[in-house]
Amino acid sequence: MYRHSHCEGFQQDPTAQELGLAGPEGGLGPLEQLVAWMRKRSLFVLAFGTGCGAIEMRPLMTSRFDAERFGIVNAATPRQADVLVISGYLAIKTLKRVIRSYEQMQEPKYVIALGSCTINGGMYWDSYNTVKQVHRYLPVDMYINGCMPRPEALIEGFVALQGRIARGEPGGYQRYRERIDWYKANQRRVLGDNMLPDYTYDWYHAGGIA
Amino acid sequence: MALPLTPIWFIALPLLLAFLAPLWARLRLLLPLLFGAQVVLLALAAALVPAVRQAPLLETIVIAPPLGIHLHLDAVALLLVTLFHGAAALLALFVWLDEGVAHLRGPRPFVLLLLLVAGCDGMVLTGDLFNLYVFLEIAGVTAYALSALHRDRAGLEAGLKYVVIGSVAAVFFLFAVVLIYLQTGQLNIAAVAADFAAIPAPMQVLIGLSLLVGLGIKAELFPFNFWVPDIYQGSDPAVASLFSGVLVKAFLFVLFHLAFLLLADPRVAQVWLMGLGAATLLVAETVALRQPDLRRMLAYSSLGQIGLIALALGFTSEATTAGALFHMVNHTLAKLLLFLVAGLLIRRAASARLEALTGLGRQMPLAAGLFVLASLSVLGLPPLAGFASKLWILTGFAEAQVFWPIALILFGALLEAGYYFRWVKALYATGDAPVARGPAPAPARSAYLPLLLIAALLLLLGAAPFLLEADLVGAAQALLDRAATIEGVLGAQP
Amino acid sequence: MHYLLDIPAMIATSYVLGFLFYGFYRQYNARIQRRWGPSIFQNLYDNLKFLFKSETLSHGPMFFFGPMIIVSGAVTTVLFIPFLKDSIWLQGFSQHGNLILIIYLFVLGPLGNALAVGSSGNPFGVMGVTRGLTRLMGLEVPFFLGLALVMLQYETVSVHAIMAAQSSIGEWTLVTNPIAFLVILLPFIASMNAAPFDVVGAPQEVYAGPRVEFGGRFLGVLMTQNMMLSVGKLVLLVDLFLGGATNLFILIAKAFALFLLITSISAVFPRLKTEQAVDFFWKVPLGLGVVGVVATVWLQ
Amino acid sequence: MTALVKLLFLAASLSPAATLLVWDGALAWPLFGDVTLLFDLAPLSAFFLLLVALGAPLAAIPMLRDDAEWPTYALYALLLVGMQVLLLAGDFIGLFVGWEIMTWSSYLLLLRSPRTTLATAQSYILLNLLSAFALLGGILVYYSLTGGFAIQAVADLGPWQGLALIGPLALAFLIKVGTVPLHLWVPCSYDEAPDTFSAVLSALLSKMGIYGLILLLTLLPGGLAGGLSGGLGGLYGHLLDGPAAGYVLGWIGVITSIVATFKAIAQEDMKRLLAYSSIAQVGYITTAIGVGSSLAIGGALFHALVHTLIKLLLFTTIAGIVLRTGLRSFKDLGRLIYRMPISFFGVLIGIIGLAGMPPLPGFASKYLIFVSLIDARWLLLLAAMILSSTAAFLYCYRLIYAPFLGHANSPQARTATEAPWQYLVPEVVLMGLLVALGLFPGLGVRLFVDPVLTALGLTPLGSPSWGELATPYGGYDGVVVMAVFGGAFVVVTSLFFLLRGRMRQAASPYDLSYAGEVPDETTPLHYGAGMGRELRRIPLVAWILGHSTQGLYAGLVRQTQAAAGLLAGLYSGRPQVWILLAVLVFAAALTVQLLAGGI
Repeated sequence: MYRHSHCEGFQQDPTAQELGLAGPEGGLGPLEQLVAWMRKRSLFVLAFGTGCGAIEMRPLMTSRFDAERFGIVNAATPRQADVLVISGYLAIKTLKRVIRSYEQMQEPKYVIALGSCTINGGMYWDSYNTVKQVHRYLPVDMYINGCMPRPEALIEGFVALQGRIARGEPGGYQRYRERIDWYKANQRRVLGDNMLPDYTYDWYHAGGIA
Repeated sequence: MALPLTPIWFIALPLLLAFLAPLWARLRLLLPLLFGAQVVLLALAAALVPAVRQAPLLETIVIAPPLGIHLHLDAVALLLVTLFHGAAALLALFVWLDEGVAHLRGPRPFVLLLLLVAGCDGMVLTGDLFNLYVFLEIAGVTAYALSALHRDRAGLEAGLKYVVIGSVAAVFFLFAVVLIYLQTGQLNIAAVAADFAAIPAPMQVLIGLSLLVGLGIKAELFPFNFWVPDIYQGSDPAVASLFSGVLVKAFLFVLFHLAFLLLADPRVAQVWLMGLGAATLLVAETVALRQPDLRRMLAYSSLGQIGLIALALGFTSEATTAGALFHMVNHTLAKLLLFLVAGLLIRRAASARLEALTGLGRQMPLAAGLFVLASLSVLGLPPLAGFASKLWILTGFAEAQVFWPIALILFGALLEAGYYFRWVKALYATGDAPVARGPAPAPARSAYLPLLLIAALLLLLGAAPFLLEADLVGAAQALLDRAATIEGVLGAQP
Repeated sequence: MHYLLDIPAMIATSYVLGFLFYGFYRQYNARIQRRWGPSIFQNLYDNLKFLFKSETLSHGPMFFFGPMIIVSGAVTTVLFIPFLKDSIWLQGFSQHGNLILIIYLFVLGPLGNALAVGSSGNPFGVMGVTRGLTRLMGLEVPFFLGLALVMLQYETVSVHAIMAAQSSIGEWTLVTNPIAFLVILLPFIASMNAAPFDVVGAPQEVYAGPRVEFGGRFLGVLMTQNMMLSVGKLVLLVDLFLGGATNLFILIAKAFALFLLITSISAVFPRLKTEQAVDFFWKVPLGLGVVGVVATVWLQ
Repeated sequence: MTALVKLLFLAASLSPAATLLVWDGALAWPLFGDVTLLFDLAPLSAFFLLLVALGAPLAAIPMLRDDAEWPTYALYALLLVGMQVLLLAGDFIGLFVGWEIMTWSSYLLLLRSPRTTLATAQSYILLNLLSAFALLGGILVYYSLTGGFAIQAVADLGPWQGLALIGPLALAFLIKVGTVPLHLWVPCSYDEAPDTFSAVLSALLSKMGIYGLILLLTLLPGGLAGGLSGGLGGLYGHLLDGPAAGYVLGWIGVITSIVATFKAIAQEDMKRLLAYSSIAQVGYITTAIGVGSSLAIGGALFHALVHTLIKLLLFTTIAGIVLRTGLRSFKDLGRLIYRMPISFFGVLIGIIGLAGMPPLPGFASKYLIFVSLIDARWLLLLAAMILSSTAAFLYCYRLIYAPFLGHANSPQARTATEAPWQYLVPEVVLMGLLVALGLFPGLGVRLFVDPVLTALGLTPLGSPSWGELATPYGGYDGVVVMAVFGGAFVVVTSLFFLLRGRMRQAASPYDLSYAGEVPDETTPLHYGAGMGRELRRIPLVAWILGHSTQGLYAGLVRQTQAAAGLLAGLYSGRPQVWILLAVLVFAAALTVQLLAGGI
């Protein structure tokens, strides 16, 4: 008989949600504002086609919805990307690659998780092999729910993200840096000895924090 | 009593010493005497130089007319005699200093060596066809015995083969002599030459051809030189060096001497001699490319050089002839060195095969170095003597605007490089350890003395060929100037 | 003193023109694809965004110096190209240079960057570099041949002299020696790294090629030099074929016309494989060049 | 004892410099007849003697390191003697003597290496001797034409006489230069020679062929003085603005460089790649000599100088790598930049010069050659040369990437240490020379090139200032280029640091963006081996790489061997055959003679 406690993801860990970082005091200076505006106006997306949600990225980029209007374009490698889009359900096998790609992105960097599966496993709610709550392993900035979310929804999500960027609200990457131990613990719990190397972990602990 | 300095000593002294061999053997004086005699004769030759520069020396010992011994020492003969005795002296010194060649240190080889040199001297010096035949036989017989000196299967086989082919050659030669005597009633070469033209043409052709075949066999020209490799391979390298350095030169000289003297117009012989020379050169150099046996390779190489010399002599221009004579000298020295070094190497490796000699150069650096030096000289690479003489020959051809021999000679040299450097590479090869060495120890340091002497001579002659220039040109003139020779001899006859 | 004003002016001109042209290029493509496309300043935004990234990963000293070298190369190139005709402004050091030098300076920077790519140790980057060098090998031959036709026509390798020789439209090289222009046109597109010859940085195939490891400010730097160098190349062609420009507006107009031509060609053709591109250059433009040589040199 | 030997060796290696400085007056050494060796120092030979004087000691210092026994030293000294004799010779015999001494001493040096195979040694010595004998043949033709050996322009020369004179000499020098298809001996010998000696082979010996080619031009009617009417132009008229005969030479050179360049790209062995690249570089020089104008000869001389320095630098550095790692193949090395930084800079400077990139002098010489080709209106040649000099970037990049960058592919490469000082000293000196020459091409022209040009009767290039290289077509200023680039570099770097944000060092060489995967030691990340494979898909390149001259030479050897075997059959050990043959020949000859005699 199947029991919830065996199913990864249902052990609620409130700290992940509670944790929020304070924004910069007294708003942004003029240069910060300019820079923030630039960042808002140009988002390079590393679309990680983890699941069926990948299908929604194509119309987003192509003529019909033309995300390039908002300065949203595809990037080839994580080194050049600003936004990591986790498109759809995330298998544990894929999780490692996703984390690796995220850690290779250069800050500031943001994570958009689309589809219900990334929120609670969706139709895979009882799968032994699907990550239920992505934010336990990666600092998700924006969830876009729906199965599938239409491109309009995606655009809305992106615009919302742009708003946060423009307001200078702290991005998930800061949280990731602050709580690296917790994230790594979670990752290690599911990945086990298939864990990825500790480059970022060591870097943060070597005082890489700005 | 003061002995007169006459050419007769060149023949008499070796004979005398040879007949008293048992005495020397008892006194343990063999080797010193073998060396000393050659040195003395060398000195004698040197002493005769000024006189010969004036006019050729004539010596006649009448036994019973018309039989007698006519000795005719002109510049070219003196040059060759000097060469022979020089080579023989170096060889004797080597035999003396190197204990390795035991079978060359007894009384028998003592006699044979002396007789061989005496025979060669005689061939060069004599002015009489019959004496020529006699000396030819002396030299020949001693050569057979020498090649069989090595009492092993190869040596005996070589000796036997040598006897067979040598006697055939002698027959041809004798046939020619007899014909000449029947036709002219003369035996004195000059006299024969004077009225050779009177002989009917077909008879001239017959005589000429039989002479050509007879001496061609002895002088190792192409269609008649198939015996050479076997003999050189079978006999001891030291002896082979004497064959290639002295004996062949003597026969070659005789051939061309007769050709130039008998024929009023050398062009008749030119096509034959140059053709034979060219063929010898090409064939020998080509065949040598694949020889796995050091001695055979050297044999073919010396064939090639003989061909080159014949080619140059046959051209009958002064420059080429002088160059050819010079090349005779250089080739004698180089081949002496090569064969003696080869003897050392072979003794060390207990084999003459290429693979057996692989990497030997690292163990016997001096010997290998001398081998390389001599090879360079044979190839005619500066600054060694071989280059000077080859250059002389080539310039001679270029002056005459004749270019096919130049191309031929250069091509031959290229082929020659093809196999010589194959051996050099083998000597210095590394990697696989060479096959089992013979028990023979490394030769005594002193044994290298004569070899170094030869090397020094090669370098000297290469750097300063002008030292010999006067003598060589004189010799070339003496060889070519038919009228002067005839006139000189006949004018001086009783 | 003069230099102190002139040099920044040249660099600024090339940069501004660069992002404006590329912004136009993206809009133009978008319109061809029935999209709105980004704003014309999009390239400026992207560039500044990258320049202000708060984190940049480096793979060691050589990796760091590569982008520096490539930008220095771009700046040097721009400074050796005379922007204006018979004017003392926007000349840089072009009196001390010449056409052949400029052609070599074009590739100086990329080669320096190739070292950085290699030292990053990412095989995809090196693959991209190899493709780039192969493409260079293909395009240089007809490109240089076309320029050689021009040099021979004016019997000089000095850009100034070539510019000065074309005073009126009738004397433009484009008119007097059209075949040379045709010869260099396609290789020029390739040297601008535009479609259909842009296989070097193929994103999905070799993972963005040479730029695979460059992120953050390095990428910004690379974009900067790319824009400046493109403008430099355009200006050089204007100087050589369109008779140069006496003031900035004419320069912009001519360069823009040239750019329009190039973008129109590159917007409608699919991408070629490396060896296809090289083979193409050695057949079509080079063949045309040979024809040109025979026509203009041998038959005179 | 050994110290003394090494000291003597160093002294010997300085002998060319001494000769260059103190030689004055002519020396005559009679051989025989009218053959006399004349030794004199003409400006042309002085230039090449300068190359030897520069190269000899720099190549000698690394030889001190490897415990080479005295024969190597002696042979090297002999080689230097040969080159000096060759260069000082005022007559052809002296030239030939030097040539031959050089040939066989270098051959014996080649044998000192344990890697030399029989095929290599034979191809080296046979082709070089072929060259030497062709030279001798040409000399004899010259002798029969002029009646002397002194090197001077022939008064009047018919086209056929010209061919008979030029043919053999050109063959000789082209073999030495190693042009296709006579280049068989170059790659294998450069590759298998002792590592410290390859530098000498490539840098100095090949230059002797160049010297010969230029000397050849001066032989022709009017020498080079007559401009187009002189030199090769005097022989078969003109094509466009250049000599028609030179056009052929030019194409020989360019085809050589193209073929060699593509072969170089395909090599797996560092030294072999360098060997092919030096064939290609010398090909440029050959082309320039074919043009024969003042610009071209200037460019050829300048390129000869630059190539000497570059190849000394590169071969020495590679020798250092081989010494430290014992590996010579691209796929085995990698990431040595952190282990051998100085060597890295050596190779870097070397390849920048090799690629002809400004501001190093490689560009100056190529610039002169290009301009001379435009001046001669030989644009097709120019395009072909551009092809090879652009393709050269590929092997240059490979030469620096595969050993120094990327990932270490073998334990030796992971643990290597910097080369010993005997290697580093020459490298540093050469780097300095190259940079200086790149800064001041005008000075180089003024010091080294112009004297030769004036002596050859050509108009000197001249140079307004040290830094400026001036041609009738315009020039450039090395100092300005270097200054602008350096300034830009400094400014850009400092600006970069002014930007906000952190630099983050990659934690490990394997911290790569690799499609989300995590590569490690076992992942094949080093692209050094496969680099340039896709070139094979280009038809022309595939054709070039698919063909080789080895088959031709192998066939030649096979045929000769077969002939040898056939003739050896005659020398059977059976006396009866001998006698039979003798008698048969006798009879045959007799009948022939009698029939011919018509009796």
